[in-house]
Amino acid sequence: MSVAVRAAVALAVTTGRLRLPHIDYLSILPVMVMVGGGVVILVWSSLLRRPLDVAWVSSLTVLTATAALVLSLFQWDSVLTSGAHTHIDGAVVMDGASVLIGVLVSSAVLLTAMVGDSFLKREGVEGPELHVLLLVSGAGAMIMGSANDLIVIFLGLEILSIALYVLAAFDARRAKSGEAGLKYFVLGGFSSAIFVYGIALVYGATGTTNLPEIAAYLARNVLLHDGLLLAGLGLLLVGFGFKVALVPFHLWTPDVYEGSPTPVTGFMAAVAKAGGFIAFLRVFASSFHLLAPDWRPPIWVLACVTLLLGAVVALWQQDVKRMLAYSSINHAGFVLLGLQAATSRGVSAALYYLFVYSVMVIGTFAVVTVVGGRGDRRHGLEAYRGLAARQPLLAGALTVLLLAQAGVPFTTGFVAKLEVIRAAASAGSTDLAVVAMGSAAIAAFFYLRVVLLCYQPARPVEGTSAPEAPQALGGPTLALADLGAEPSSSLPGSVALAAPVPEGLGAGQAGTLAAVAVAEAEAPTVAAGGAEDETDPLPAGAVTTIVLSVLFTVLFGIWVEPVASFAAHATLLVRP
Amino acid sequence: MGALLGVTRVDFAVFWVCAVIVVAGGVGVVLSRQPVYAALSLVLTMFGIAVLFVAQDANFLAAVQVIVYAGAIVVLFLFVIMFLGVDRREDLRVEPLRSQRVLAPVLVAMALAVVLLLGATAHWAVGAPEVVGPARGQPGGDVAALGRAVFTDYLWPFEITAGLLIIAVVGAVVLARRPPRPEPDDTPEQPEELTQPAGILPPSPESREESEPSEEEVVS
Amino acid sequence: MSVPGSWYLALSAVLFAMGALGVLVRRNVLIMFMCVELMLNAANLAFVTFARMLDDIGGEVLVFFVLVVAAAEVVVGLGIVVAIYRRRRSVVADDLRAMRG
Amino acid sequence: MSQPVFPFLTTLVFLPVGGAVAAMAAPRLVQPAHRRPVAILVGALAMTATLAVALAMAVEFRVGDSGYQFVSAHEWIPALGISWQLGVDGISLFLVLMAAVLFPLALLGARESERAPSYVAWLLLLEAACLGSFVALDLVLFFLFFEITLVPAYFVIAGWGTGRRAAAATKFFLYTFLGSAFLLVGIVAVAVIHDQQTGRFTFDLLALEHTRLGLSTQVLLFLAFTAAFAVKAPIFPFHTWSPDAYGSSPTGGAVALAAVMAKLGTYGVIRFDLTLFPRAVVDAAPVLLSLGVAGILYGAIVAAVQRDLKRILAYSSLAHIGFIVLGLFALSTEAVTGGVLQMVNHGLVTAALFLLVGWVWERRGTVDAGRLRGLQRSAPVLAGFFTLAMMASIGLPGLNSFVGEFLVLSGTFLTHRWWAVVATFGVVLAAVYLLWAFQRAFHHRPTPETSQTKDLRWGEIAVMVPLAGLIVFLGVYPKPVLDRITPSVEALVHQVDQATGRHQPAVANGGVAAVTAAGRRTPAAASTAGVPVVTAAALGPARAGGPLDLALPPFPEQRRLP
Repeated sequence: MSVAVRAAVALAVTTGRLRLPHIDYLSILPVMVMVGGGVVILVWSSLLRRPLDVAWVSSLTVLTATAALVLSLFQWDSVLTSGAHTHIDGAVVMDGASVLIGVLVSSAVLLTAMVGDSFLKREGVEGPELHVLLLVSGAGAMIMGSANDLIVIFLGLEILSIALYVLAAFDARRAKSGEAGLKYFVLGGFSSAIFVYGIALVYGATGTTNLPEIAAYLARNVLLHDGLLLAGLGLLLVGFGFKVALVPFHLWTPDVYEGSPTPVTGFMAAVAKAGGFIAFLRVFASSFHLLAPDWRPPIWVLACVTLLLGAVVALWQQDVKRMLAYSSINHAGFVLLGLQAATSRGVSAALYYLFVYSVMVIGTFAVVTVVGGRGDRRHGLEAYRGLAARQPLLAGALTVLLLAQAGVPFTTGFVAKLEVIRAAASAGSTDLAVVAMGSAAIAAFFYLRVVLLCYQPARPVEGTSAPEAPQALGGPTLALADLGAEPSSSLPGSVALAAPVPEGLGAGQAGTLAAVAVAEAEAPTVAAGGAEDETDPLPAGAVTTIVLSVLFTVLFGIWVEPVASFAAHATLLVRP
Repeated sequence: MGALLGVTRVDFAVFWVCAVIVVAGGVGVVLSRQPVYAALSLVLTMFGIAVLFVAQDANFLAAVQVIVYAGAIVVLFLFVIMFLGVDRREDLRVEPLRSQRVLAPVLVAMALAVVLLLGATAHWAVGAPEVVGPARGQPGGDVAALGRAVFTDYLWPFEITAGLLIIAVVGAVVLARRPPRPEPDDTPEQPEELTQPAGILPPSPESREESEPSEEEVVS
Repeated sequence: MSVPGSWYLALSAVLFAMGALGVLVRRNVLIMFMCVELMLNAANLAFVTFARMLDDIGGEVLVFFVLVVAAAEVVVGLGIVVAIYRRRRSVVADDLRAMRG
Repeated sequence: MSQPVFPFLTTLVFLPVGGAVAAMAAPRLVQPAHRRPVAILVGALAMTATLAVALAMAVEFRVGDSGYQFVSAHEWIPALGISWQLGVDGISLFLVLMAAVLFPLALLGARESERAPSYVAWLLLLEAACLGSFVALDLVLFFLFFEITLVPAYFVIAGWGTGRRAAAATKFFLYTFLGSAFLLVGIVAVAVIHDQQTGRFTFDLLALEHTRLGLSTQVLLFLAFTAAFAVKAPIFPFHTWSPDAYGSSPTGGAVALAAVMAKLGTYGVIRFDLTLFPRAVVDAAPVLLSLGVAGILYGAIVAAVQRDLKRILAYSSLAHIGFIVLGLFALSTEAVTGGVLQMVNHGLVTAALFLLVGWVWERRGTVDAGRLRGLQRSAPVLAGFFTLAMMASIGLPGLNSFVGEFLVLSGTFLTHRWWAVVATFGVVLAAVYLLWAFQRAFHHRPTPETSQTKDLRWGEIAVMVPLAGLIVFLGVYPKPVLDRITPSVEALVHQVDQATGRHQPAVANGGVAAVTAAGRRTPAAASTAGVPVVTAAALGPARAGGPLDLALPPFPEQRRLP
């Protein structure tokens, strides 16, 4: 990247005609670090004769993500001291929202990388691709977060989405994974095309794709014929609707969530949603703020159906990943509440929601990853029966995370729901707030169903053997073959990873948290190992993620100020 | 009639000819039963659009359009079609999602009508020139203008396309990689694979190619 | 007088609608991809037309980016198709019955 | 605040929590053989200390003050308007006392032998959560305690219960939690509306009661709140979890569940529904009264055909809760006072009955009334206590329930005559099914197994004596209790009247004017009122203290008939 820039500089110097934009590197450094880290890992592993060890790849990824996280915090400092500003000829904006997305995405990559490590070790997959794709798609989300131009949003969206198509199809051994990738790709490409056509129409109507310039144009001119602009806006809305899975455009979500490898699903739910929504917020709440009377009613309708359908359909899902997919649709409805308010308070509430949701959803899917077992297949509700007896730590974490998703007080989930509802109510959308609260009450049912299942005693012997019979009969030879191929890969691996993870986290508090995590991880490993021979020992990477997300969810649910004030300051969207 | 449509002038004639080509190509893509025909129709559309680009003084883009689309993308499509041997016909009449098939054209037609109506009545109100960036028609032709824009106003988007290309390469590598082990056990979920031993253990490409025709016969 | 921009835009809209129709109606994944390409091309045509109407090079630059995106998408999309085809001998979307939307 | 410095309420909440930690930790220091006694000892000590604090608080409690006392208010999460706000008034005082009395008795009366440390710890946590619910004045804080009660209750049923305990515990948890989901929604909605009106976002009950709510909003919110309370209590159509849960609980759990936790629901109605949504309460009163009456009759009829003593008690509980509901929604001072008193009475009586039945189960392994024949012969002391508690449950004059039921019925008669008339049949039916069950289990010639049954041990008698003493005491001399309950209730009913423009019949409206002159419901007002409160309150209790000489009132001038 910088090579090209330098070449351009050289060209400018020789010709003297090219006026290069000034580049403030701090504003794009997190993105560069993420992409650069990915490229380094890729190059390194391709130079080696044997595949690079997964532990190395994950450690490097964690390191890269941490670096990006720290850089984002530096950006935060800069924003607080000198306010929001744009860079590189107005293509990049550095404001509270973009910093928040930077922090969100780098933490999401960090957390997912550790889950991915456990996943790859368990499945016996080698190679750095999963982590590289995580890094680059994370960079795409960051680009979206800091985009100040429709075309940059589009490119960031594509970087994010194309990487996610590949990640969804990553698990070559499960047919569902490939289908998930394909389905995601077809509908993603379709929505991208719609989105780009929307950009074209907006460009035609306003003469620019730069967000503040669009806003300035709308502020200065009264459009007598705004049909073109509204058509473009509608197409943008549909495009965003696909990306963040709003209800009429959500059809891909359950299948893709179910089929994708579980750690990827968590990442998708967190980052794709966050990236999509930040651009959504920026375009609608900032650039087209003046058109709010035009776009608020359709978004009201979308929010209504999204909230209700997401909550209701989730009730009769038998697969936990599908259930969480519908729950994510419901959550998207809540975020939409903040957007529909079209106030800075609403934007702040939506950003806060995205932030805490991404942490808890990654933690939830980390638990699902562990419970899914080798082959990533045990996702039926029955797999959760008696989890508390088998793995108390896991069940406890799942309880906390699901209750947080349900919005129980003293978790971040409650604060998030409360904030969006307050924002909606203060913006006059009281009816929508009522719908949202009703949907939250409905949604509590299905979260609770899983939680209770965890605490039910396992079925008596004849009962338990029935659902697991296919595995027991169909897979003994395969299981033996697996053991033969890699003698006891999982247990030493988990111990080995315990060392690099705390290093990667670096900063003081995070280090102690990770230490706690590892310590907690070891204890049940010993306990659970002897009790039930079919249960795998808890993988350290996933457990670290789970513990971190639980701690975050509970700690900042009680000690609300830090994250809430972060989000409250994160509304400095650049306005004309 | 001819005067009304403006065919008396060359550029009008070019537009109409290209429009017919483009639409015909589009119809071919949407309706043809064999992917090969669809791909060839796609080429037709691409060419038509390239000519329309030329007609609007975007010469460089026209060249890129032909090179990238016709030269790379469609060829890739054709390559995959040939590689997979999926030139078997799709029966358009058998439609499991009937509601969707009925609904989709209606919706699309409505959307189209709305857009065209907008065009007819609202005169495609376009943005004021005050906002626009560097004008076209600068010294050095549109190549130079494009180059200048890419390195000044659009520097950041241009740079991040690098990320896009990295993704494409890594993605292709990941997807092309052979599964590390034979699929463990999706078999209980997909009984149809039980009848296809070849599907569980991917053989070498040669044996795969050989086994294909027989399977096609079985399917059809 | 040259051809009015609105004619081009109408053509682009028609093309876009045909592409969307194709994606919704066809079941063959490859053809669905091609229909997405049609939609992207419609957008390109609109960009170029607007660039001419506004006398702004920006519109043409955007076409450039859309081309890159289209290329990257096709590579990955066809990669997924090939990967799936290795497991299954069908690329008709409805044959993918393991999951129902 | 001129309140005593000692933070009684915070101590009340945290003492059992500390006890729970100690009960888990202390047994680890001793040999395995001694763990159980140590755990029970630690638990009993903690509960006794809690009881001592509660008693001290009751002694300090200023009679005649209708507002909240011993308020401890601290900022907790200012960003969300959540505060640590505790307070007690005449309504909650005796519920706190009842809980503090019953928990140690439940622990000592039913000592579980398996995994005693965790059992004791769960019970202590349950006590903390129940006490917290009774004293919380912040809605989110209340919700927190209200929900936390579920966790220990779930684990106590699932871990130490009998029969299909897992299914029963799950059913109990699901039902109550689902009700609570609506409660949470309602709480948030009230706070948001208050925020819109005043710009201050808070969950403080004292602030929220001044929120202006439209009638339809009130009704919706009332339904949301009442859904949770109705399931918890349980009020008639929402009771389906309770027979299973009570039947499958261990004895201590059943006491906690039926005697204390059930009151959380009725307490929630009086504390939150009546305070926040007076108009909706008045409008919905006929419906709720009907549900109460239906519960009385249904519980009585179903209890009559049960053979399992525990299930009989479960359904009889349903009937008694029906009486409480009747009292609360009749909205006359008489009836509401009776309802509050009846909450306490029902707690004491039910606890005694469940303990006795639990002891029978311990001795015989069955509580099937048909198989127990002739228990009286072999266990006369047990039978004696059972007779007393049963008579109290029936409502025999001179025992505690009579006072409560009489107040409820007479108070209801003033405002909702026909409901009172129908409910009176419930009293008769209660006599029928309880006497019938008693006859089947205790009379007749003893079977061979029955004649082996041992009578109560001294320890068990020691547990029963305080309960029996309270039952008799409250039946004979309820004045001290009514003195403290009535001012708060009068003020509350007056508040409802003011908000709705309704007037309760004059005869039930005794000293209300005097009390309100002294100021009401804000601790600040109450404390500034100081001495005058006592004189004002002297009027009310003097009349309400002697319910027996209440003649039937003249025909009320304004009444709410269907």
